[in-house]
Order: sequence, then structure tokens, then C-alpha cells
Amino acid sequence: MAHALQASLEAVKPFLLPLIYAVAIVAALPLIAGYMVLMERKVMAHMQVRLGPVRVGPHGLLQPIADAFKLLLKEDIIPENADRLVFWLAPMLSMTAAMLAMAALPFGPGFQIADLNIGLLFVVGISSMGIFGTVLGGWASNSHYSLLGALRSAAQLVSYETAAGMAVVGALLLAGTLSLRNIVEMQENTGMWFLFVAPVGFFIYLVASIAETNRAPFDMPEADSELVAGYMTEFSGFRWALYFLAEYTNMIVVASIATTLFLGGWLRPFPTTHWLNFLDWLPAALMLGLAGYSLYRAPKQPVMIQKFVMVLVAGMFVACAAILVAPMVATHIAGASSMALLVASWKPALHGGFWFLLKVFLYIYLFMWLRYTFPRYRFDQLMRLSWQFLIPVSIVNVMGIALGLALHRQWGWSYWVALPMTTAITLLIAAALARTGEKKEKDEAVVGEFWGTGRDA
Amino acid sequence: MIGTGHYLFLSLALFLIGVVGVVTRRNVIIILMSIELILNAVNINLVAFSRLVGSVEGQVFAIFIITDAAAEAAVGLGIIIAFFRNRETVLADEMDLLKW
Amino acid sequence: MLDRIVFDLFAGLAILSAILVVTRRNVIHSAIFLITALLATAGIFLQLHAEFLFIVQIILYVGGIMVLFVFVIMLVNLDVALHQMQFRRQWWVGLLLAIALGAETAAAIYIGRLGLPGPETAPPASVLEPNTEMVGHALFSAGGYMLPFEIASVLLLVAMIGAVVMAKRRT
Amino acid sequence: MRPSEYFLAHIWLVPLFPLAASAVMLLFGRKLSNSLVSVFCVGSVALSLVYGFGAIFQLIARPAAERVVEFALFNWIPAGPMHTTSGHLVNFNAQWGFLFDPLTAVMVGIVTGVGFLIHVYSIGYMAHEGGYYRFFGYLNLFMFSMLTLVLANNILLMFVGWEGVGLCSYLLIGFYFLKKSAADAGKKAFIVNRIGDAGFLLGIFLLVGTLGTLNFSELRGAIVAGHFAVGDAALTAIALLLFAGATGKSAQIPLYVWLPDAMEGPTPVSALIHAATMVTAGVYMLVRTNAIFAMAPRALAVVAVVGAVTAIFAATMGVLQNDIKRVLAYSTISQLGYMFLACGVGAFSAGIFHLLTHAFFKGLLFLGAGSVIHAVSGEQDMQKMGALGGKIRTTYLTMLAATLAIAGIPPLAGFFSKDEILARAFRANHALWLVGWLTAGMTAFYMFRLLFLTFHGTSRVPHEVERHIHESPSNMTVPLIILAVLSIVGGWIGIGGRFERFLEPVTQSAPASTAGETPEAALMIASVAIALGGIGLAWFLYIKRTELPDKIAASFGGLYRLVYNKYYVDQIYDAMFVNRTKDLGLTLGAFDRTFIDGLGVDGTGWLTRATSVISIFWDKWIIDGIVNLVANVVRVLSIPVRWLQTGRVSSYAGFIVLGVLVLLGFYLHAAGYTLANLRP
Repeated sequence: MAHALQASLEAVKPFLLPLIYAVAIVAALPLIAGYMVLMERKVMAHMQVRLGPVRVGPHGLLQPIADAFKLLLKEDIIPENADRLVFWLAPMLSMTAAMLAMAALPFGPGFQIADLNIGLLFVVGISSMGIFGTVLGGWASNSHYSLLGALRSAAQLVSYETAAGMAVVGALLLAGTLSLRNIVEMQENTGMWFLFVAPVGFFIYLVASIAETNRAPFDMPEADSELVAGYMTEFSGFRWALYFLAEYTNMIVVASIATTLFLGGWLRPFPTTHWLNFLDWLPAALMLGLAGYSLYRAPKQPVMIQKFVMVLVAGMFVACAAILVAPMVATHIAGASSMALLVASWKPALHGGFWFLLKVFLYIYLFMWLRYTFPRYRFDQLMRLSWQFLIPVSIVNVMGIALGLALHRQWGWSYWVALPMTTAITLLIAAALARTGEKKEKDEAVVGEFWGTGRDA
Repeated sequence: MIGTGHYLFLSLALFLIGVVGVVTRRNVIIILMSIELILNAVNINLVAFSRLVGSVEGQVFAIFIITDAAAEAAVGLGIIIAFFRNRETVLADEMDLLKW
Repeated sequence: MLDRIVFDLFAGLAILSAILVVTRRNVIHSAIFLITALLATAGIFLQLHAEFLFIVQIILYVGGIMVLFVFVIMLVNLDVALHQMQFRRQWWVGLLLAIALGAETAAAIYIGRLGLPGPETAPPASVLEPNTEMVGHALFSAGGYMLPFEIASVLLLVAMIGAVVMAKRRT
Repeated sequence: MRPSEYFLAHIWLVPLFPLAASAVMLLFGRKLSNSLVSVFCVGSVALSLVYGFGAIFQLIARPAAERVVEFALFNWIPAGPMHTTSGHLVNFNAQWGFLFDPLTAVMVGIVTGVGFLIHVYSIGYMAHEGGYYRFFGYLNLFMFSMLTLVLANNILLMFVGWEGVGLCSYLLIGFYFLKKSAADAGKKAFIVNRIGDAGFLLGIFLLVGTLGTLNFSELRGAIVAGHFAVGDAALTAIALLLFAGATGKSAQIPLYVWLPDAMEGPTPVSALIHAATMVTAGVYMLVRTNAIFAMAPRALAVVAVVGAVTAIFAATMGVLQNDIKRVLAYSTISQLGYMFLACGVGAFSAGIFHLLTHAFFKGLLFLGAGSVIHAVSGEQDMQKMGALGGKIRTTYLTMLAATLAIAGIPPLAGFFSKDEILARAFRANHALWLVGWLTAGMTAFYMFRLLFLTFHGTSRVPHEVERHIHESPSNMTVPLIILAVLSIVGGWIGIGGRFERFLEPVTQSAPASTAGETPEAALMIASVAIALGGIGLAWFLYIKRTELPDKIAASFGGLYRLVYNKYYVDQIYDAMFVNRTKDLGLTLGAFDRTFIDGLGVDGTGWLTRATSVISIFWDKWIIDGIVNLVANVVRVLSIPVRWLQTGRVSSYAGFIVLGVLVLLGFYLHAAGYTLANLRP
């Protein structure tokens, strides 16, 4: 009996850690998403010289919780003669796709659910299935706005996936592997993030990822001013919340991919240059700084409880700082005791996680920044950008990197001569393309007139 | 344990379902989908045999077949759109201009 | 054991959703079930240690072709089509033919079962590892399938142009 | 030919420039802008002007003995050996060749010079007309034909030009072909010319038969070689036939009727074709072939008489015309009569001389008339003019010069030439002189009548027209001035018989003027006197006592009406020829309808129809029967196939499945499997 239990435990063991991670991610995601919303609203507010939500909790810190409750308690409306099955299926599809993509992402050296040998393709493919959530949802709710939004988003996603895919291929060539973990390690060996080796690819991916997550200035599918709320028009309450969640999860996913491919995943800047080692102290310093700021804000709070909360937050930051510092100082304090060694062994995990999340959130912050800076594109302009600029440039980029690597490996050029040179060539071609594109601005793009969303849209 | 036979029967089943779809349905789009089913059945066969033989070539062929499927779908759907514009229908047995 | 479960799961899912594809009245539903069937097939591929094919199936079929299908369905969506007769008048003929063919093929396979070595004789999964690299080599090595690959790319190009030409609105 | 004489060597280019220009115009003219058209055409004419005058000067530069240039571009009609009626074996060969001698020089000078001036004038005159390019295309075509006519070295090539100018005249008279009168006038001109040309052609045939050559330079030699006596019947016949052609082209009795109507064409056309150049072709032809006429005194007598009669006859008609251009037309006819009179009395050079001066002042008169018409916005009736002298001064002065010239007032051009002619006529026959003399008086009278009615007296111009009476643009007035100068000084080249001597090489065979003193001075005074008399009468009637003309008209009612209606000649012609021809046509038409169509064609048709009944039966029952049988067989056979070919995708797919089924079964069977193998 006990033996069988033992055996079954043995059988389960390899799945144990991944299960824990998965549960953790699934549990944490909604919260993170909620706070991303809050962050977005705050950023928007400050960019527009407002305060943003401040009512619920100190600085509106509890706003997301309130929103979540509101959404959960709302009535769940399914419109008349909508296609019930699909209407029910669509939001889940989006959410599932987004969540599933998370499975292969390495948040830290050890912190990864499954290190697939096709990890990158897996993430790309799975997240590409998110389209169906949008399209089917738009179709199912059987409303013109929704259908139009759905069609638009389908077209948009398909076209920008191509560009993003080609951009990813660029980094793929550099890494020579599909396993995300190995990609990061590859960057560690190179001693340089791929951002600096293949900048063109990174920027293409940046633009494409914005379009893929339907965010301004590419938020055609849910352009509020044109199509009420696009494919989400008929959704409300919990289903709508699912879409919302999926959207922000997608943001995290694309940000993580970008981080992993171009920004060196969990690595600190220039991981192998030793005179920069002091950067290891940066996380702790940052935490302490934040703690100081919240302490400084604390007396300014109007209500007693809020003052209290602020102090609490400060304390939290200090604790984080302590946790981050501990592994680095453990050996110095407690000598080479086993305990100290154990603590010290946490360092890569903790710091890696910190750096990864930091980069991810910076990337997302960039999204928000762009959103409040640029006006919305016209649909045909959007399509033209993808088909007539991004995709050609990304293809050229792939060829350039391949050429550079060939020069490096076959002809033994220096890595740091070949790749910058090819990058320069790529940039030149891109500039030429941009020039011709401007000339073509006048006549309507084929896609635009095909979808009737040309000038008149 | 699963032998190659299982995969063969699976692909046979999918293939037959596809055939039934092609032969019996009137909606062209569904006919195209059934064709995709048939192609998938073929792919399963190929992969199963490549596993059996221990050579990767079967998978290569499967990739080629997927490429073909993509091309075929693109052209087929293009034809359907063009036809729909002219005749306002997608029913296969109304596409009988050949008859005359 | 686990292998068995996985296979039965995916195979059952594939066959079930395939049947639904052929029988549904609403085209969109058929499309959704086709997606399911394709995903199940992908699962089968995965079980056959063809990871690359698995992801190609998902990216190309599900992420590409099926999007195209759904797209066209929405463009061509006809409410009248829903109320028309979905099957041809001689549907039973087709059914009979299919069943006959199935019986015959099944018999053939059953007869030839002895020619098929059992799973135990099949080479270990490691033979096909690392899968992606092997496929890549087979595709791109000059001795391998380079030429067919290029031809396939030309085919895709031609198909693309053809599709555009046919679907573009004549103005 | 000397190497220095570039222009003489390239004389053949002169007609080519206008030909090229006209080709361009008539092919692509529609697409060209007016300015471009004018540049093309006037430019081409200017080029031929340069080449023409260059040639003339180089010809004059030669010593008098060698002033003949003849050469052929290519053999045109090499007919081979033939027998003449006089039994000579000659090798007939008509070349496309050019003859350039003093006579040609004069003609080329006139054609290119006056032609160029009139082209320039037309730029202004036609500026606001439709078919600008068409007009200039025709005009250049005319230049080509006329130059070919005068440059030809044989009658056949001359005839080509002759017909060419006829065609252009027809096209240009009918330029406003939407106007019925214009179209009719064109047709009339063409048909009347055909009559004359018929004579001309016969003359050419007879000439070929008699002399076996058509080259001008060989005529004299051939005549000498043929030992023809003076007054030889054949030569007389030839001469008369050629003269018939001349009467057609140069509007002599009885074929003059087309010229007045030809005034329907644009005024520059009247000036160039129907005053200066084309109508004088007849005279030129006579002088060209003077070798023949010299051998045919009877013919010459006919020419002289016809010329004299035409002169006075036309003059009388001109007296009562009110249409300014028609007056000029009749005046032209009568002046041509003068020229023929000159030729008739053997004064060929005098004829050419008058032709030259006449080209100047008559061209000027027409252009002036055009300018007047232009000024009073299209009015041609002199009754509605008057007192224009002050308003369009340049036109008035130039026309005054021309009128004086034509009236024969010394020292203007007309005086010299006309006086020459009268003198020679007096020498030949006093009656002829008398006629010429009277004509001179009438000419002076009606020309000044025209002048007074148009420019003097009280204005009878309607007010709305009067408001915008204006002088023509400079590109119209400049040619007027140049021509005025020419018609003043143009006659002086004849002083002391220089002109006659210049023409010697051509007219040498003219019968020496019968000796015997002629009172040159007296004749001179007489002609001047009658000219002045005519002028005075005109002044008296149309300035002094303006009411008189109507009184006179009333008192001589019958005569007046007779003359006013041009002696009813047109009506007579209609009655005699035109209507008879029509009747003949109708009769023939009726014959065709009844006999040819009715009996022949329809009858045959009916017969065929009748016989075809049989073949109908055959086709219907036998042929078609077989065809239908085959078709039916095929149809019956095709029923099962049609059942298979549903044309539906799905069913074809079904058949494919069936095929797979059968094939697989076959293979299994071939592999020797049976259901027994299914047993485990």
C-alpha cells in the first residue's frame, strides 16, 4: 500500500515542480493583469497631467480588486440570436491561448514550466491561436461592429504575425536553437544581448508585437471611435473580463518573448563584463529607493489608514531588498556554512526573476507610452506598413544576419565586424524602402480598397 | 502499446470521413475542409511510417503536403470568393456550368 | 500505458470532431471542429515524436489555413445557406461507396498486419532526435530535398498570386 | 550645266517643297496647330520661291544664247519605237523632265512670287475659318501642280500639272462645300474644264501620231523634219484642239461660264488661281507650243477672233455687275481675251508680258477686294458699300494703283503691256484693234465704277456693320503694298522691247510682224484717251450724277436686262446642253431599270428561284435527312453518357472513389488475397 503510494509519488515527482509553477502563474496572472491596468491608467493620467484613480485604497492601489469584483458580479448577457456555442467558446479560446503560451517562457534560470526543444515555435504558434478567440467572438455576437472588428483583427494579426515571425527567425539564427533557455544562455556566452547584435530585428518585433496585441496606435479591431468596441462590443461581465485578461496576458507574453530573444532574458546588462558587477546591487538599491519614496509619501496621506498602508508598502519593499541582497552577502556574513551556501545558491533564481520582470515591465511601459503618444492608423496604412515595409525589411534582416554569420563562420571574419556591417546594409535597404513607401502613400493600398476601409473608412 | 496499425486505422477513419464529406456535402467550403481532413489522414500515415522506419523523410513529405494544403486552400478559397461574387451561392451542385 | 491513454484521447477527439465537421449545418461550427480535429492530429504527431511537424501543424494549419477559412466563411456567410438542404440527394450513394472502400482498405490492412512489425521492433524515439535539426538537414542538404523545397516555395508563390488575382474586386 | 549653278541644277526641287508640305497637311494636318500649319506651308512656298528666283537669276546670268536648261529625272512612259502618220520611225518616250528657259522663268517667277505673297495674305484672311490645314494643303498642292505645269518639258507632263491645277481649282472653289452654291460652282468648273481637256487630250494624241514627240524642244525640229507645209491640216487640227483646251482652262468663249461662279471660293483662291496663275495656263500653253501655231495661221486667226470677242463680250458683262468679285472675274476674262488676241496676232511675247503685269494688278485687285470684304464683314455687294476710302486707307490706295494699272494709264504696268498688244493688233488687223480699243475704254469704265462705288460717294453700309469696319492685319496689307509697287513698276521691264528679246529663244518662230509703219504715238494717245474717257464717264455717273445710271437702265430696259443677266448664256447652256444631258441620263436610267435590271437580272433571279425548288427538296429530305439521322443516332447513344456527366464536382469525386475501390480490389485479387485471409 505504502509502496504503491511511494511508486505513484515517484511517478508524479517530475511533474511536481512544473505543476507548482503553473498554479502559481495562473493564480498570479489575473492579479498582475489587474495591476497592469492600474499602472496603465496611472501612466495615462500622469501623461495627461491628472491623478488617475485615487479613491479606492491609497493612491487607488486597491482599484483593480474593486474592478474585478464589479465584473464578476455583473449580469452575464448573451445577445438575442447570437451563436451561443461560439459565443461561449470564444473568450475562453483567447484566454487559453494566452495562458498556454506562458508554459514555455523561462522567467528565470530555474523558473520555467517546461523547457521544450521547440519552445520558441511553441509560444509563437500557440499565441497565434488567440486570433480565433477574437474572430469567432466577433462573428458569434452577430453584430456589424463586432464582425467588422473581427475581420479587421484577423487580417491585422495574420499580417503582423508574419513580420514578427521573420523578426524572431533573425534572433533564432543567432542563437541556433529553439529552446528558449538555450537562447538566453547563448546570449550569456556571447556576452551581449541580441538587441545589440540585431537591432533591426528587435524593432521590427517591437512594432509587430504592438499590432499583435491590438494596442494603439494599431488598435483597429477595437477602435472605440470607429467600431464601438470592435469584437468585444457585445461582451460584458465575466466574458469581457476574460478577453481583457487575455489581452494583457498577451502583452506579457510578447514582452517576455522580446525579453528572452533580444533583451537577454534573466541576464543583467553585459553579464560577462566583470567591472560592471556592481550592477548586481542595483535591484536591492532600487527596492530601497522605492521604500524611501513611499515613506516620504506616507505623511502626505489624508487618512490615517492610508498613512499606515504606505508604511506597510515601504516595509514590503525593504523586505524585498533584503531578500535580494541576502544571497550576495550570505557567505560574507555566515562563512561557508551549508545554510549560507544554500542561500547563496538562490541568487541566480532571485536576481534572474527580478531582471526578467523588470525588462518585461519596461517593455510594457513602452507600449503604454506609445499608446498615449501616437494617433490611430488608418486600416490601409496599417496593412501597407506591414506588407510593404515590415515584412520585406524583416526578410532582408534575416538574410543579413545569415550573411553575417556565414562571414563569421566560413570566412572567419570577426563577429563584431560581420554582424554590424550586415546590420548597416539592412538599415540602408530599410531606408530605401521607407522612401519608396512615402511615394506610394498617395495611391490607395490594395488591401485597403479590398476591405473597403480605404480613404472612406 | 500502440503499433503502426493503430495509426493506419485512425488515418483510414479520418480519410473515409473526409471522403464522405466531399461526396455528400453541397457546401463548397465544407468540401474543401473535408479535403483538408483527407490530407491530414495522409500525413498521419506518413509520420507513422517514418516513425516505423526510423527515418525522418516521412515527416519531410508531410511538410510538403502541408505546403500543398496551404496553396490549395488559398486558391480554392479565392475561387470560392470570386464565384460567390458572381453567383451569390456556395453550393457545389449549382456550379455546373461544365454541364452545358 | 500513458501512451495508450494519450493515443485514445487524441484519436477519439480527432474522429469525433471530424464527424462533426462533416455533419454540422453551420459552416463556422464545422470550421471550429476542423480546428479541433487538426489539433488532435497535432497531438498524434507529438506522440509520434515529430515535434517539429506538431508545431508546423499548429502554426500553418491552425494559425494560417484555418484563419483563412474562417475569414472566407465570414465573407461568404449566407443565412440562406443555413436553411438550404445541406446534403446532396444521392448522399447515401456516397456513404455506401465510402463504407465499401473503408471495408476493403481495412481488410487490406488487416491482411497485411503481419507485414507490419510491432511497436517493440520500432526503433527508439531517440533515432529521430533532435527532430527539428534532422528535418532541417533533410530539407536543406543538397543531397536531400532541397530542390523539392524550392519548387514548393515557387508553388506557394504561384498560389498566392492566383488567389489575389481571383479574389481581388475587378474595378 | 556649270557646277556653280546650284539652283539650276536643283530646279526640280521647286515643285517638291509644296508637294511635301501638302502631303503633310492632308495626312496629319488635322492634328497640327494653325501656327504650325502656316509655318509649314508658307515656309515650303518660301523655299520654292528662293530656289525659283535663284534659278531665274542664274539663268539670266548666262549669255543669251544658252538660256535653256533641260534635263529629265527619269523615263516616265518609254513607249518604244512607233510610226508617225508621216511614216517616220520614232522612239517615243515621255520623260519626267524639266525645261527651264526664259518663258518658264517668267512663269516660275509669277507663280512662286505671287503665290508666296498670297500665301502670306491667306494666313490673315483664313485665320478665323474652319479647315485651315485643308485650305493650305490644297493651296500647296496647287502650287505643286502649277509648277509642274510650267516646268514640264513635254505636253504630257504639262497635262499632269494641267489636270492637277484643275483638281485643286475644283477643291478650292468648293472649299465651303456645305454651301450648295459653292459645291455647284466647283462641279461646274470641273465639268466645263473637262470639255476643254477632252480637246486638249485629242490634240495630244494627234500630236503624238503626227510628230511622234511631245518634248517642246523637239517640236520645231520634228516639224522641220516632217516637211510640213504652212497651214498643214493636221497641224491646224492639233492647234485648234489645243486651243479648245486653252479656252476651257483660260475661260474663253464658249467655255468661260465657270469662272464667274468660281468666285464662290475664298478670295485668296480667286486671286491666285482664277486671276494670276491657273487661268493663264492656256496662254502659256499656246506660247509654249507656238511652233505648231506658227505653222497654222488659220488656227491663229481663230485664236485672235475668239480672244477679241471674249474681251469685249466679258467687258460688257462686267459693266453691270454689282458683286465686287464678279466684276473682277469678268474683267479677268476680258483681260485673258486680250492675251489670246495677242497670241492670235502672233505677239506671243506681248501676251506673256500682259500675263505678267495682269498677274500683278489682278492679283492685287482680288486681294484688295478680299480686304474690303474682310472689312465690311463678308459683304460682297457694292450697293452696300461706299465711302470706305477713308476707313481702310492702305487697301484703297493699293487698289487705286491697281485700277489705274489695269485702265492702262501710263506709266503703270498695264499701260505698257496693253499698248504693246494693241499696237501689234493694229498691225495685224484694224478691226481687232478697234475691238481691243473699245474694250480698253470699257475696262477703265467698269474698274473705276467699282472703285467709286466701293470707296467714294456716300456710305451705304448698314450701321451694325459700319461700327466695326477695320483695316486688315499687316500680314494682309504688306502683300497688297508689294503687289501695288510691282503693278506700278512692273511694266518698265518691257520698255525698249527688252522683255521681247528676253523671250526670243522661245518665240523665235513667231511670224515676223508685217512690215509697214505703225503710228505708235497716235495709238498710245488714243488708248490713253479712251481710258481717261472711261474714267471720266464713271466719275460722271457714279460721283457727279448718281441718279443717272438708274434712268439710263430704265430707258434701255431690254438691253439692260439682257446684259445684266449676262446675255442669258447660262440659261441657254442649260437649255441646250445641261438639260439635254440630264434627259439622256434619265432615258438611259429608264432603259437600265426596265431592260437590264427588270428583264436581265430579275428574270434570271426568278428563273433561278423556280429551278431551285428541286434542289430545295433534295437538300431538305436527303441531305438534311442524313444529317439528322446521324445526329439522332448520336443523341440516342449519348443518353447513358449524359447520365454519367452530371457536371457536378461531388459526383465526379464519387466516381473517383469508385475507381479507387475497383483498383484496390483488383490489386488485392491479383496479389492472391481472398476473404479466407481475413481469418486470423
